[in-house]
Amino acid sequence: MTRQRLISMLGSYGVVLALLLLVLFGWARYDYFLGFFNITSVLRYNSMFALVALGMCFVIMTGGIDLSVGSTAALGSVVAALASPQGALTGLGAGVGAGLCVGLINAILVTRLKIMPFVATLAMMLAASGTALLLADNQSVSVSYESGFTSIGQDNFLGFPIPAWIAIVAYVVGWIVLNFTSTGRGVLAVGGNEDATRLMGLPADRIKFLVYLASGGLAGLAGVILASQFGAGQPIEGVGWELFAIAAVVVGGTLLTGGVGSVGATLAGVLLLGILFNVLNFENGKGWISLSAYWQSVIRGLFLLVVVILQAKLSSRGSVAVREY
Amino acid sequence: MARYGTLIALALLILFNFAFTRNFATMQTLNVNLTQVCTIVIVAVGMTLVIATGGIDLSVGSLMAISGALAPMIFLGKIVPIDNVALAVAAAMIIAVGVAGLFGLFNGWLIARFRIQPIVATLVLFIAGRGIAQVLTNGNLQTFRIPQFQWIGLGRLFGIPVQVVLMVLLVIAAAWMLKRTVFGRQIIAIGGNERAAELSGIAVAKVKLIVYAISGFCAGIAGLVVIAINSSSDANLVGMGMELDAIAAVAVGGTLLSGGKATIIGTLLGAMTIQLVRYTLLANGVPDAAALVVKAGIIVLAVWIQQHGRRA
Amino acid sequence: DAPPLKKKDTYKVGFAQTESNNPWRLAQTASMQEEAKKRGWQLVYTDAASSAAKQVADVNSMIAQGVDLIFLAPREEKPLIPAIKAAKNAGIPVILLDRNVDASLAKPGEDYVTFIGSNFIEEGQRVADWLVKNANGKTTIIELEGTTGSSPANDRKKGFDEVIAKNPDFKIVASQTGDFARDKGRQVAETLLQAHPDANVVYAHNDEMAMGAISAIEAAGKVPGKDILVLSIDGGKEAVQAVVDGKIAAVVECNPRFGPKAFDTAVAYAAGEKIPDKIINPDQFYDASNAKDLLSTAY
Amino acid sequence: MNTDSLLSMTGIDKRFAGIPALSGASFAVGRGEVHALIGQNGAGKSTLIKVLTGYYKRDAGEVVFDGKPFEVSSPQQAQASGISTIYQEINLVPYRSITENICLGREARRYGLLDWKRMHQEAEALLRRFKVRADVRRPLMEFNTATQQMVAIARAIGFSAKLVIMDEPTSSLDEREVAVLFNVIRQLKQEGVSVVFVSHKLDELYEVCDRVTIMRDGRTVKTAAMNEIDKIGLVSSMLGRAIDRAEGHATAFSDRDEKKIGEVLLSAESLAIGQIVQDVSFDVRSGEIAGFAGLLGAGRTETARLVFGIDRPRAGTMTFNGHNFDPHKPSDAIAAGMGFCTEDRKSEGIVPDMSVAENMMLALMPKLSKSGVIDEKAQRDIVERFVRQLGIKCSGPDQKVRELSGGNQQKVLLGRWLAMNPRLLILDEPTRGIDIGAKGEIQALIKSLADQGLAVLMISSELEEVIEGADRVFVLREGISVAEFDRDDATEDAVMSAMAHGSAPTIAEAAP
Ligand SMILES: Nc1ncnc2c1ncn2[C@@H]1O[C@H](COP(=O)(O)OP(=O)(O)OP(=O)(O)O)[C@@H](O)[C@H]1O
Ligand SMILES: Nc1ncnc2c1ncn2[C@@H]1O[C@H](COP(=O)(O)OP(=O)(O)OP(=O)(O)O)[C@@H](O)[C@H]1O
Ligand SMILES: [Mg+2]
Ligand SMILES: [Mg+2]
Repeated sequence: MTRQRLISMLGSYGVVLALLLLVLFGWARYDYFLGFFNITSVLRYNSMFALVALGMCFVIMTGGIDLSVGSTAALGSVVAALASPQGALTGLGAGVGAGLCVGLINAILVTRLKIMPFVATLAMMLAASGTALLLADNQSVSVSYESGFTSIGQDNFLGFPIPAWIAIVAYVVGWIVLNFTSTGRGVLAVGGNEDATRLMGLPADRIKFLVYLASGGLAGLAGVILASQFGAGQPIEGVGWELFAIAAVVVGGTLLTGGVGSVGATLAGVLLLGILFNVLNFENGKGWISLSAYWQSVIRGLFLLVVVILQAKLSSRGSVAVREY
Repeated sequence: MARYGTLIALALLILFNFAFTRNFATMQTLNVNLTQVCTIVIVAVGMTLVIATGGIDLSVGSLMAISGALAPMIFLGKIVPIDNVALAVAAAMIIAVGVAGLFGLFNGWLIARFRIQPIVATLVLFIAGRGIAQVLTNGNLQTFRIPQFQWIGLGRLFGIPVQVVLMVLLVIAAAWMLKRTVFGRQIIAIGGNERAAELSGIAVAKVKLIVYAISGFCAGIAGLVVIAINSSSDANLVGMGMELDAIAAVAVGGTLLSGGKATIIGTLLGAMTIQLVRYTLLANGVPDAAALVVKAGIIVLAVWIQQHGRRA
Repeated sequence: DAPPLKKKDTYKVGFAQTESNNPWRLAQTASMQEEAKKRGWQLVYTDAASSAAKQVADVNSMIAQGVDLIFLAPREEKPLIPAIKAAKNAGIPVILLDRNVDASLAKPGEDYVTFIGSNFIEEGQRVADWLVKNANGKTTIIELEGTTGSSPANDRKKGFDEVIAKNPDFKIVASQTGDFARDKGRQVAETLLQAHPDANVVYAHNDEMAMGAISAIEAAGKVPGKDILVLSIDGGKEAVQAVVDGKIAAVVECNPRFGPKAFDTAVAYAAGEKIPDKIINPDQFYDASNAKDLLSTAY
Repeated sequence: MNTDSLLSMTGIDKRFAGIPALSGASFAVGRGEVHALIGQNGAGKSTLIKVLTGYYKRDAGEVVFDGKPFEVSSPQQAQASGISTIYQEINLVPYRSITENICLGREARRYGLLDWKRMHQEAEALLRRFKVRADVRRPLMEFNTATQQMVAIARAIGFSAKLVIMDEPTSSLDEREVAVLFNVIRQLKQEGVSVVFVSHKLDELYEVCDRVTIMRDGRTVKTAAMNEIDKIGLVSSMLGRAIDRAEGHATAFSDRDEKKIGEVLLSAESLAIGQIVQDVSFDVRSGEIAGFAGLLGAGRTETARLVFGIDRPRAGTMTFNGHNFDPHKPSDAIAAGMGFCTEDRKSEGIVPDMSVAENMMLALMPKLSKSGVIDEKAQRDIVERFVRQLGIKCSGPDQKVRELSGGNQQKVLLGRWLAMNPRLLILDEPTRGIDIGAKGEIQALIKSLADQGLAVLMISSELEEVIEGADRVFVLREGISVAEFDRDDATEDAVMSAMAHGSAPTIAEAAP
């Protein structure tokens, strides 16, 4: 039993361990890797993915999937940029609002029309992207620099990038919701056995509804950061974000079939994948080998392979890691 | 009833086009649409089988790129020079499709042996597969003029484009296999209840291996067709986004993504619907951005009609 | 002013490429790498995989590694501004290649050293100008656009459409995206030719789509060059060969060989020379009159 | 008994795809009474319950609960109005902890957030009422079926409800646990809570129930006080015909002809796996029914899984038909001539979306095909034969198995293995959740199969079934085979004491 527990602990903390190893490797091998500039710029950039992955994590815990997050972020960035002349908060609200709209439609498609999440969100991926292009007239949309909107993405608070703060707050809230509210436990229950959850008298549809809504809102928030960090709403950004988010969630040990998941490990998964990119860039700078982008994708694929195989091995020996309180 | 949802959508689209699209009622229109839908259908046939077992295959686009990158390398003699053109082309086709099939087998191995969830297992090759194709060719375009090879993309059999014949054969074979053979029924049983299937003596791992290999094999064929038509192979772009097109075709065709149920004919109809939507939007000059929104709406509508029909 | 560059024998420079998914980008990267090797400079190369946001992160990682100078091929006009500003703050000069950034947000000589490249709008104009002169009654145009939302697609459309709008004889009957890709370009062209049987000009935003359009035209039983004029931009060897063969009527070159010019500029800058705000590559124009002679010089 | 009515349902209709599952059913429950609901498989008991709790929408009829018209559209609302339900299939969330499974939906809160400490205490307290000791923080899937069933019951009791509905709660409990449950039911009754109790084990009804309602073909055919109707009366109303059953027998396993028993077919020596099976030895002869008796969790199912090649033993040997037998996977065992009806129909047996015919042919299919192509006609013939022989109630071989009632699903699974014409059939709880009519048929069938030379290994938690049915009984206790009884020695007392203490006479004699 203790051995089994140990292995199942390794399964859930394996990603944290891998993250530490990767950071250690980078620190030992490259100058400036753990420099303040690099740390803040990695965090600033990856905060967008962290937000999207958080939403994805909740969706996946209910046994669903949200392929629309990337386009939703793009749409959010365009809407936020268009609204930014009215003030930073208006821009923020508009971007998040656009994300919530997409989330709302996803939620209705999945819970009311009973369309499979994969298909529903695939359709919304197209629709959100089309809407973003239409609103932006096929071009990047400048944000207003006067309204202070760009502070959201570009400034620091207590010496730390504001986007990183936003992500941290989102994860703390996410963690509390998951572990200390009935809705959060309901999310896991729905993913574990939807029919049973319904028969147990829990509002399964409402839970799923909320989850898609939240995912949309978080993607919209990521879009706001995208617009303000780069000074423009970008209708063609966000391609492949959904797969990055899914990979991060899975690397974090959340089962795609739903019912089991961890917010903290998802964050670790995001950082792991994000820092891997950074390490590859630094490796290129070493001048030892010049990794072409092609080799980089092969390496990223192999890395994912190793992580998921390790995780499969761990979880087949221990039972599924279930957090206890 | 389930099947009629797609049929109705298809019929409505055709009617719309007769009324509003210029120059629609011609053989050439049929020709254009059939040749364009071929690759999606070929890939979607494999995808239908995978989905029937309760899985999914995101790697098909990358496998198309690998097969599309390998074949020209072989028949252009970049690996080993082969003098006889026919021999070179034959070797190229067999090896390219075979390698794609092997990669599919690899997907199946990850899924059956390690019990990795299909979406993640195939995500590995989705990412790495295109990289492999790019590394093979160094990302360079390969252009060629080899009529013997391009026959599969440009040639005709009894006046019908070869690729269309290929597609029809694959569809018939797969539909028959699913309905009439032990293997087909085992696929459905695994998707319906894997443990029950295993306890009934079905070699679940083996069936999955084969199914993913078939999916890779189909992707390999599709990759060859694409490069044959274009007389060039671009590892960066061949099969880009194909996984989503194929999955959409399967879903619109009425196969449940949760597995345990499959219709190949439905998939054919689903792919045709999506193709015709694309044609309609293009031919009527709908701006690309708006076209995305319309396409989304039609996918949702078709799937919704499907499910409504099923419940009634 | 833009940060200075110390005079040294050899440098560690960064090259932030936007993507590597088309022959043009590959040629550009190869040219940069070749030049770095020739001079014995160390080149830190990154690939943003078509994402402006990732490109900013890439530039930041170059800054973190302390490169001497950054060559940046900005994917988009606006989103790359923060990267340029960050480099400036870190005291690293930036030279822009092939695409410019928004002039109202960052200024040459101040935020970055200079821009070396082509002018996409002008490329579109040159194609249109040629067509207006050589149309011979072929005035019904199908336009194959590049990737929706990308700046070369927007600019090549803008330059071309503006000239055509001034010539009322000409008419663009359809304009749809072919994603800069041969296969997509072919499929879109097939559809548009079918819906517009009267069309007799196809203008493609790059060579790849033009080659796809040629296949489509042939599949529709028409003769490219005779029934339908094909116009293109980029001017790679395959396209110039097609001009020689009479399949493409005219193509504007957009030369990806940036290496020598880029590195020369960096050396000149280190030497304290005055660098102009914009260095425009002289681009060839190929049509039947000169293609054969120039074929060997095409990239 | 309190005759003041708590619940009354009248004229309830419910159709599935046009086929009526309920037609004009009515049902009334008084305050503080324990009311039995019985009927054959597919009579509509579960459907009636699901209509009441709003899981299905009724097509017609009226429901009055607690004096008011009752209109709910979801189990959630039903629960909020005071109806707590334990559904037939255990409907819990396996990945989540016991605490969550018990407390979901009425969580304890502190400062608006979940108070885990208090929830754990509450879950432990509730389970203690059922004499279950378990780490409530562990995920439910780590516990056996009986514990899971107890958790489901504890959950339902935990809501302070006016009416608790239990759909076959005892089918996976052993007698000790059933006794505990009955105590709880009596307590509930004293607190004024009404209980609806569904079970196929008629003896149980007399222990706790006040009244009984009998359903047949979607109608309620009779309601009576429990003490005014005898077992024969119950059964004949259920079946809708008079019955005659050999007196003195509780099962249909009468009169086995022992002369037909042949050679040893399967023998197992000291099998072991994990902690669950420590040392199990037994043998089965052709033409013989060998029974496994034991308390829940004694390791019977695990042993059967070893024999069938689902798990690999860590120790022990087996021979089958005189040869060494070491199956790596189920198909090895099937090839050798075995069949295995698992105890968990839903997750290990049926393929719900496939038809009756396809389900039945799942194992046989490869044999009946010509180079991989299915011989449809031959299959149809076989299916039709078994549908008839087993009396499977379905609209035809093409009906989806998911639409059949539990008992009929079980028959389809039996058909799956019988069609293989096996030499050894392992039956794990073959009559669990099966109505008395069908149960008798299945038992008779098992007997006739053995008479034809089939070896049967039967696991059953119903003592009568093992004792009357088996030619030899092996008793397992905590993963060890502690006793073996011949037909004549296998008395209820002897087997029970072996199950409980492992001090079977044979072993006691051998011990110093
Ligand atoms: N979801 C469904 N779809 C179609 N038919 C159904 C469905 N659920 C139940 N039925 C049918 O309704 C009838 C009543 O089934 P029900 O499950 O209520 O029986 P039951 O009395 O509970 O039987 P058992 O004792 O086997 O549990 C059966 O004929 C069954 O086939
Ligand atoms: N997945 C599991 N995880 C942990 N323990 C398990 C698991 N499955 C079974 N067990 C334990 O193994 C023991 C033996 O189980 P088994 O199912 O073999 O008993 P059984 O005698 O067949 O009883 P039953 O009548 O319930 O089938 C049980 O006590 C149970 O707690
Ligand atoms: Mg029932
Ligand atoms: Mg058991």
